[in-house]
Amino acid sequence: MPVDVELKELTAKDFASDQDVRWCPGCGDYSILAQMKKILPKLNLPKENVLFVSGIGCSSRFPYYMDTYGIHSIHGRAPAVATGVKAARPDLHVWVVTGDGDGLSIGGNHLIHAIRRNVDLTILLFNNRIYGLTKGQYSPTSERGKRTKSSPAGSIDYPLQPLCLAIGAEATFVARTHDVNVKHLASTLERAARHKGTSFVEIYQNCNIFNNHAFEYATGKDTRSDSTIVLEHGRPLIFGKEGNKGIRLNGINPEIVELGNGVKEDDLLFHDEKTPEPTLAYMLSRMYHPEFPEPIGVYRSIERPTYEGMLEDMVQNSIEQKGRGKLEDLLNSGDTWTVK
Amino acid sequence: MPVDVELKELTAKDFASDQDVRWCPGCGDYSILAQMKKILPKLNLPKENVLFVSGIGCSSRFPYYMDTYGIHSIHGRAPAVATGVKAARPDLHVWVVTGDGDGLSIGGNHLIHAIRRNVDLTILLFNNRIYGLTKGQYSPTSERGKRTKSSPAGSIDYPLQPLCLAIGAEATFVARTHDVNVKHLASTLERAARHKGTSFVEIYQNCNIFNNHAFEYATGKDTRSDSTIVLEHGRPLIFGKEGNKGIRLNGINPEIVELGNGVKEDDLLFHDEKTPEPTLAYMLSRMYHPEFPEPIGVYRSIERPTYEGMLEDMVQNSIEQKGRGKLEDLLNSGDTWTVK
Amino acid sequence: MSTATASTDRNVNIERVDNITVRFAGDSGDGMQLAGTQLTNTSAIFGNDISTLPDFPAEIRAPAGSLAGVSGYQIHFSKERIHTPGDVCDALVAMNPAALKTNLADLRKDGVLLINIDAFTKGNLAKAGYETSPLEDDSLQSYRVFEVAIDKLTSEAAKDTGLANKALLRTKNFFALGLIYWLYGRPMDASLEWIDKKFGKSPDVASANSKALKAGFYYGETTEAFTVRYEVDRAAIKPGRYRKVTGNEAVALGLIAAANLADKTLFYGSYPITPASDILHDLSRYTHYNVKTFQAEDEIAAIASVVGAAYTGACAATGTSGPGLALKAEAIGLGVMTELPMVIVNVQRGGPSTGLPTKTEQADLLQALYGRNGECPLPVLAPRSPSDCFAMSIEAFRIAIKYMTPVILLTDGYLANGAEPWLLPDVASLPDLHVEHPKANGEAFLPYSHDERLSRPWAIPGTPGLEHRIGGIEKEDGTGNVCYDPDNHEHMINLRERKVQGIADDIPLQEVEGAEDADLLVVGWGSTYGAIISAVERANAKGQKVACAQIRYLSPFPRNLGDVLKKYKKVLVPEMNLGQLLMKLRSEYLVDAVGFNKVQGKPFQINELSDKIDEMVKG
Amino acid sequence: MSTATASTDRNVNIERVDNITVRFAGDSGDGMQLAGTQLTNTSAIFGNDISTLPDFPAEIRAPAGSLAGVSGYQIHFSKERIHTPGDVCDALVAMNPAALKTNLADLRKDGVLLINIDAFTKGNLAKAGYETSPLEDDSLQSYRVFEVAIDKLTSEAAKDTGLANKALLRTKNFFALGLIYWLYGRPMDASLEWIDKKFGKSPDVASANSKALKAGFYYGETTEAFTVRYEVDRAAIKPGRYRKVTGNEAVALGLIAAANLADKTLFYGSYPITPASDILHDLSRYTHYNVKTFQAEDEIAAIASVVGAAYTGACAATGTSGPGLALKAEAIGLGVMTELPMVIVNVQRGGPSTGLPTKTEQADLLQALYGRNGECPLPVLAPRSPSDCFAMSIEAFRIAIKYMTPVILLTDGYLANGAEPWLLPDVASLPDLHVEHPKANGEAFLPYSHDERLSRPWAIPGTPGLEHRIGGIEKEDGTGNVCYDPDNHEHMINLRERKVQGIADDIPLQEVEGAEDADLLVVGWGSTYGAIISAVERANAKGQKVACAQIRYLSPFPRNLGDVLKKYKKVLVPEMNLGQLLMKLRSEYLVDAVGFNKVQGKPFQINELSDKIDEMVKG
Ligand SMILES: Cc1ncc(C[n+]2csc(CCOP(=O)(O)OP(=O)(O)O)c2C)c(N)n1
Ligand SMILES: Cc1ncc(C[n+]2csc(CCOP(=O)(O)OP(=O)(O)O)c2C)c(N)n1
Ligand code: SF4
Ligand code: SF4
Ligand SMILES: [Mg+2]
Ligand SMILES: [Mg+2]
Repeated sequence: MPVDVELKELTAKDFASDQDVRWCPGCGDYSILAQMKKILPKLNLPKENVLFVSGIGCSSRFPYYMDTYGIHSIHGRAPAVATGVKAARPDLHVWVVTGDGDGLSIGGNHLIHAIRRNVDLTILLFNNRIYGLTKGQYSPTSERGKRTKSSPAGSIDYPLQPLCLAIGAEATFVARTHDVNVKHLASTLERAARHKGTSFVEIYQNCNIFNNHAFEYATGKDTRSDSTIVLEHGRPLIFGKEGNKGIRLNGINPEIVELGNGVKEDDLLFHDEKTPEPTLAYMLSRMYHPEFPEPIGVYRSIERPTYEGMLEDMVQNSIEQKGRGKLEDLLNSGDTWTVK
Repeated sequence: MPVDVELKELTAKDFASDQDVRWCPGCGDYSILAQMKKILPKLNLPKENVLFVSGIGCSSRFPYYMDTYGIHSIHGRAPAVATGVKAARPDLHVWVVTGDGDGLSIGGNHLIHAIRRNVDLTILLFNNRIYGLTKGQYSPTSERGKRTKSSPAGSIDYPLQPLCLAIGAEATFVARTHDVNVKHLASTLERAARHKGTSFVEIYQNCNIFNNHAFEYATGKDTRSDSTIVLEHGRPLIFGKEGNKGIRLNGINPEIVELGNGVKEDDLLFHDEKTPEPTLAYMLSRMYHPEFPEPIGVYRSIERPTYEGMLEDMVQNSIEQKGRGKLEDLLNSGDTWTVK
Repeated sequence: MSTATASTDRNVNIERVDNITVRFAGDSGDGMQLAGTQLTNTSAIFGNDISTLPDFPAEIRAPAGSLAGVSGYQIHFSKERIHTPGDVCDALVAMNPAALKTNLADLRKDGVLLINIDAFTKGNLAKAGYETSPLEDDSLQSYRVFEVAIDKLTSEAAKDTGLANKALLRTKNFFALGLIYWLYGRPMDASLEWIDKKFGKSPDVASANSKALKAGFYYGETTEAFTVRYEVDRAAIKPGRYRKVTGNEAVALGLIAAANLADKTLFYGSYPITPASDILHDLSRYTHYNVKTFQAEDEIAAIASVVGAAYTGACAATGTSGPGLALKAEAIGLGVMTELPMVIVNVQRGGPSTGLPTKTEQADLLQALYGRNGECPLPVLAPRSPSDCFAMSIEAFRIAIKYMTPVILLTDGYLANGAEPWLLPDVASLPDLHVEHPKANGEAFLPYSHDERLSRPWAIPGTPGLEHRIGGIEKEDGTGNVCYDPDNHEHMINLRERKVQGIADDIPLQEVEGAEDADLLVVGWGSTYGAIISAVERANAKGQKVACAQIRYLSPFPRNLGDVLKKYKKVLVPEMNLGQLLMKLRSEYLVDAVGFNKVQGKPFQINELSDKIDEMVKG
Repeated sequence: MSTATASTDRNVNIERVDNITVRFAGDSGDGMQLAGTQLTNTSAIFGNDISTLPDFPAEIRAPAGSLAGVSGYQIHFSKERIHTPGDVCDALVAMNPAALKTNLADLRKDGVLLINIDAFTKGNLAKAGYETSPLEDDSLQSYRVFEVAIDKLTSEAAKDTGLANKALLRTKNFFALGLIYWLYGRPMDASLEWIDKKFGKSPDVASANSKALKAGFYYGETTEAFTVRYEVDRAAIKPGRYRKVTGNEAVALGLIAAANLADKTLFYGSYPITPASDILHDLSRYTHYNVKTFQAEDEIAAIASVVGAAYTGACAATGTSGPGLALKAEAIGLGVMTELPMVIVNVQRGGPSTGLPTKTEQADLLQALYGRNGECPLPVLAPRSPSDCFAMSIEAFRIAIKYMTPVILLTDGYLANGAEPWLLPDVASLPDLHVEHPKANGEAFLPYSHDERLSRPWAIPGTPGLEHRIGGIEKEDGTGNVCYDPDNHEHMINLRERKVQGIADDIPLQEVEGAEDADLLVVGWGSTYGAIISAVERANAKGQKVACAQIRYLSPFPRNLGDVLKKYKKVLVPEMNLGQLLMKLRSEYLVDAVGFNKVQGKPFQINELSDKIDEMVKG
């Protein structure tokens, strides 16, 4: 590991560790790793302040491949480990990398609690709708009826929608992207990193070994413009190869309309990331293929004090008020008396 | 315990166990217990088929007071225990009683997974916004700034909204009621019990020892008609002491309007429990005191196959297709050969 | 042990006694914990040695008057060194029938029984399961019963404060306290001061309480019923500044002290659980000592957050009780694998499962040692008294930091809630825990290089050039890279084990107390110390050749422990479990030690141990 | 051990040997597991005794050609009874440089080394870390090297199937297999049949595989390079119907069998974890045996669901590996407190923490015994071979149901994935596990009344009149009501302990194998049986006075175990941990047993044990 104490402009390479990357050839994880290395230098952070925390799973190998600080923790607990990191050291820039099993199955509770506390973490959920590392069982995001090693007759579990859950858990930043559109991926990672508070990003990630083509509809050249819709703040929801389809509100629910024939852009739903109430984001998170194009991009991005910020303030305020406690005083507090 | 094998009409008394009830005098739990004993006979279930599962907490003492089968399990695990019960024995009528700490803090993950699987359980979350049994720490539903034993300077945790979370976890039945309006409580319990699939009911419950008056606004004689709104399927959302206020949609968000002056009932939002998409229920779950009246009643009630039903079907179908497996055949499957 | 002297006032005799045990018992609402604490403080300030034990009901607030709702507080004060709250009581205050029923068995024959007759209504008697009033039959014959109309007298005393009767009645604990003060010749000033401070903002309440206290005192003085007063002289205690601490308080103070001595943030991630919650409560009040508490969503998150905080360089600790320790097991393993310093406090309670949450037990020793997957060694320490919790908390952090390892500190419900006077240590005498975190020095950084102590460098995020990754998969010695090599695995398995064993060179040798030429050694650990040393002192006083050794370091054992054990013909191991330390001692040293086990959710009484010692000495 | 005979064809000698160990090694994508399985089946059908061990890479699919991506499968087939997959290999098939590099150390000197030279490209050599090609230096001198252009020959052989070359190359494992078949005189028919069945729907693929197999075989027959063939005679095996089973398969079958014998639903709640997941996979295919599998959200939910299902009357089980067992600890305690029958399978893997997930170890014994809060005893069983997993799974349920208790079944990665021939038991010989659940009988129902076995009635929901509540707080004996009484607590603590200890009357006495008049007893448990018995047989053959005892019941121990141990001058305890059984034996029986420990994620080799035995016998 080269020692590098002078400040210099970092590049993607500076973030590559010396470890061989051990994902299956063709795995979508590679693309995410590559984009991560690209966007990190843009954040103007000292490398030594960056920390990746992960759980267990193929995706959770991520920290080993980054030449930053990192914890490859245990299954499902990354958000809790990361909360400890941030609480103790608010100055660190902390990423959490997790999978659909790690983050939503065993780790679902830590995930929602980190989110609701608004700990300043950027949580990347690599959703491949399968357990990769344990060789192919269905996950909480696997579609019903899916045949896997542990569901030979088809899964009977109704899947969770990661974004709905995150929104249900009071998320301040929610986004979705995927491993194929690397530009979108990079810009989403960057935006998520810049958000103060918990940013939750679902990344559609192809597991070409156990669940190949799971997101073909959303990532395939031919299909993606009809099956996804790119969210842009303040812009109407337009999609389709010809850019001639849009989403309009019908009461509280979305409907697909074709532009023209009396339907104008202004009739469409305009995206607003910043609206304080999450109902719009929630509604968008309910749009699924094949009924609807699936929104990619930033669903929601609002400001709210971070957990570690408030914790730190609490400490500083009390020091200001009471003075920095001295051991002598500490011991002498409570019921004391002197024996002569 | 008297033996009672003849079929007879049951009464509330039949459901009372021989154990002394040990909640603090004045605790809201008493009211819920009383209504439970009242509504159970109406469900026309053999008493021996009723089972209560709970975790740990004041509320979780519930099963001891019911003369039914019951499991007072461990902290946070009741939904998982109950899932095992239902998976093995779909014929049983299973209730889960949990608290805001038991169900949302340590047990949050089991809760959301039971809900998304749509196991046929009636889950009652006694929300007193405090840890009662451990004598007064803040809970995941405690408001920010709350001073408790573990947050002497005020809690810095942003609270979870139980209904938002349940909806975010794909709930098929979601309702809210409280301990004071016993009629509403009873009818909500009854409706929840009759729903096939997971019914999630948040019950505002007063802990008069550690968090007295937490729900005064919603339950107090003077305040409740302005601070709550009773949901009725197919009916407009009207509230207020004079019944002259209503909720209207403004884009995707609710707004309070006064009836009259050109605003008619028909302009109001009409409640629809049965709409397949949960966005309406979600929006309602975002209405909080003091900005909005808080909806009580059934938010959402849709049909979806239950987990244990599909599991049972899977077993029965495979028996139909392959015949009931015999031990002899079981052993002789796989790579076999004969040595003579 | 007592000498009667002439009384100074009225016709009252004063009896000087060596020590007194008083128990206040009443309904949860009767303020017994407060009365107990007041008597404790007053006695401590007076100069007695003290030891106390509160006894909470399991229910938050069981129905008033019910057996389940009885709350008790026992205080032992003495002119000699004492180690336990006392086996039996010299005086029992029974505020209602339920309190009488559940506590009478612990009052010695001829003991003072102070009864609030106003609470002996038909209803209350029935709730306590009395068919006839014990006041009216001869069931209390063998005690010195004083029937006092406490309710009535209290209301009378303070009615001019203008408070409603219900509020007045809330001061009846002070009436009872006053009476006890009179009986045992305790001064009222400390309590009066306390009342003023506490209720300063509501003068009427303050006044009501003061009046009740005084009324109780003067009731003793005036009433003909009381013909004897008892006095317990000041103890010959080491001079210095003392503080009353419970074990939980001492743990909190010790953790803060350790972090301060290391010049670090104390991060405490925990999930509330009886009887450990008070550590969290205490710590959350000490933010100005650079303490950050995190109330996690569960025990797993708590320990996981501690792993994260430890990696970043904080003094990180968590606290819990048995079921919580079980939940933390997997992540503690991560702590061991990542070789990070952290302290895990386990306040043992009655098990298994939810068990007896408010009661004490020592049945988590093997869980602490072995309750994780794989070979997962770590140091385990056990304080032997409430105040020892302070020293051992610092010691836990000292070892954790020096050896880069999680350390488990085992206390129990008895230590946690019991209080004793604590001679405040000189801050300068506390160890220096300052850490030099490594900095880049131009050489390749090896996060898993191990020094002569087998400890690895604690390189913390934010340090340029030392970027490295840790995790739960087996690590290559040196680089810390993921490594599946069989020989490296065996090497690391042994390294982790040797590291912990090596700490034996850095801890005190096992001490032995009691007779020099003893045949019988009583070996204990944790909270049983008080009862064991008391029993051994009694035995020695009787001329029995008995010694005792209280093990505070359970992993690794002190170097000399095997030699110590082998010196004695017989070894007795009393534990509040089925023989967990016993198993370790037998397997490690092949000594035919025998167990003496009590698993009742209650500490040993000195008597029980004395009887067992008699039996062993004879047999 | 081998006798050369004249060859029948060409100029080939046939050597008869007692046993042969072959290892296939190649890239994960090379189909080595399949080739291994085929050789195993063919050898079994042929009539040899067999034992096998697959060796998966830890990564799912490490880069092609990398060291991390090597996958291996070892088969030992013999004319005599064998118990292990063999210490060293007689033949190694190396499909690429990485496979050669990682496996060569296990090939005996003079062993057959079959190399696919087509894979020895510059790129592959570099990936394997070879600076120069081992084919071109003299590093392979001490082996009998056969360089075969397997890729080329395979493509050639089946090119007329019209498949693309990439697809053709996928059959190269069959080419290698064919060559091995020829070398060891194995018939091809079983594999040909299998190919037809497996690829029936794609005749071109089937044909390509068949052709590759035959091409390999005939390559051996025709090529001058091969001058010797080896033959291993049929073993004198007990007649009957056999089946090849891995430990995981046998557990799955055993659990189903137990539930069927009890006429109950098998409920299996589990969360995937290596190396236990296959039990879940297997069971999920057996729904028509009235099996319900539940893939829980985590291990805690899995065991919690099992508690729920057990209460309702199902045969409920869960399976996991070390970290998962840690997570289940708290809820297993609930199982103990509620006295419900359930089976917890723990397939041990390398620890601590995430450790070496795909490797084997025996370091969860103490976790199984003590890894829970409070005194929380339960029976622990350990099968000693893959097929023994069947019997012991049934035994686990027998004990669970009869004694109303959770039972832990400890297997390990070696048993789980290793395969051996299993003489199918007669279904009629399996125990009857039928349960009479209580019915209301007019008397008050006491859910916690304990019979002479200290077992309580299993009253199940749906039974009128037996409504009752269970839970984790201490229970009153008889009524099962929540009970904080100290004496009841102690009584129940003892009752639970005595119940488990009492099971010792209901299990077989400890058996001893080996020399009658032995001085040295080798005591093991679990998967080490094969290596231990083999080493002891060898020792006896050498005239050494050695016996062995493999303990299958670890809690409680068999009644006679203490007596057995005391008969021997020396006791040696080999374990794949740091001495966990050893500690139990020493503390329980005060015998000065010594440990022999290997913690490398790999099973003992017979040689290693033989050496240690030699040392002990001499020393
Ligand atoms: C406590 C525990 N339980 C189970 C496992 C086994 N395990 C490892 S990763 C994993 C799931 C991986 O799925 P996911 O999180 O979706 O990650 P992916 O491999 O698909 O990236 C499981 C079940 C474990 N390591 N630890
Ligand atoms: C594993 C474990 N951790 C912690 C506890 C302690 N504990 C018992 S109940 C409880 C919280 C109770 O709060 P809630 O669920 O809101 O129930 P309430 O008492 O308010 O009805 C806690 C922390 C426990 N029993 N088990
Ligand atoms: S198994 Fe799937 S997710 Fe895992 S590395 Fe391979 S392709 Fe990627
Ligand atoms: S503490 Fe609160 S919730 Fe618990 S029983 Fe008392 S009033 Fe009810
Ligand atoms: Mg996945
Ligand atoms: Mg609560």
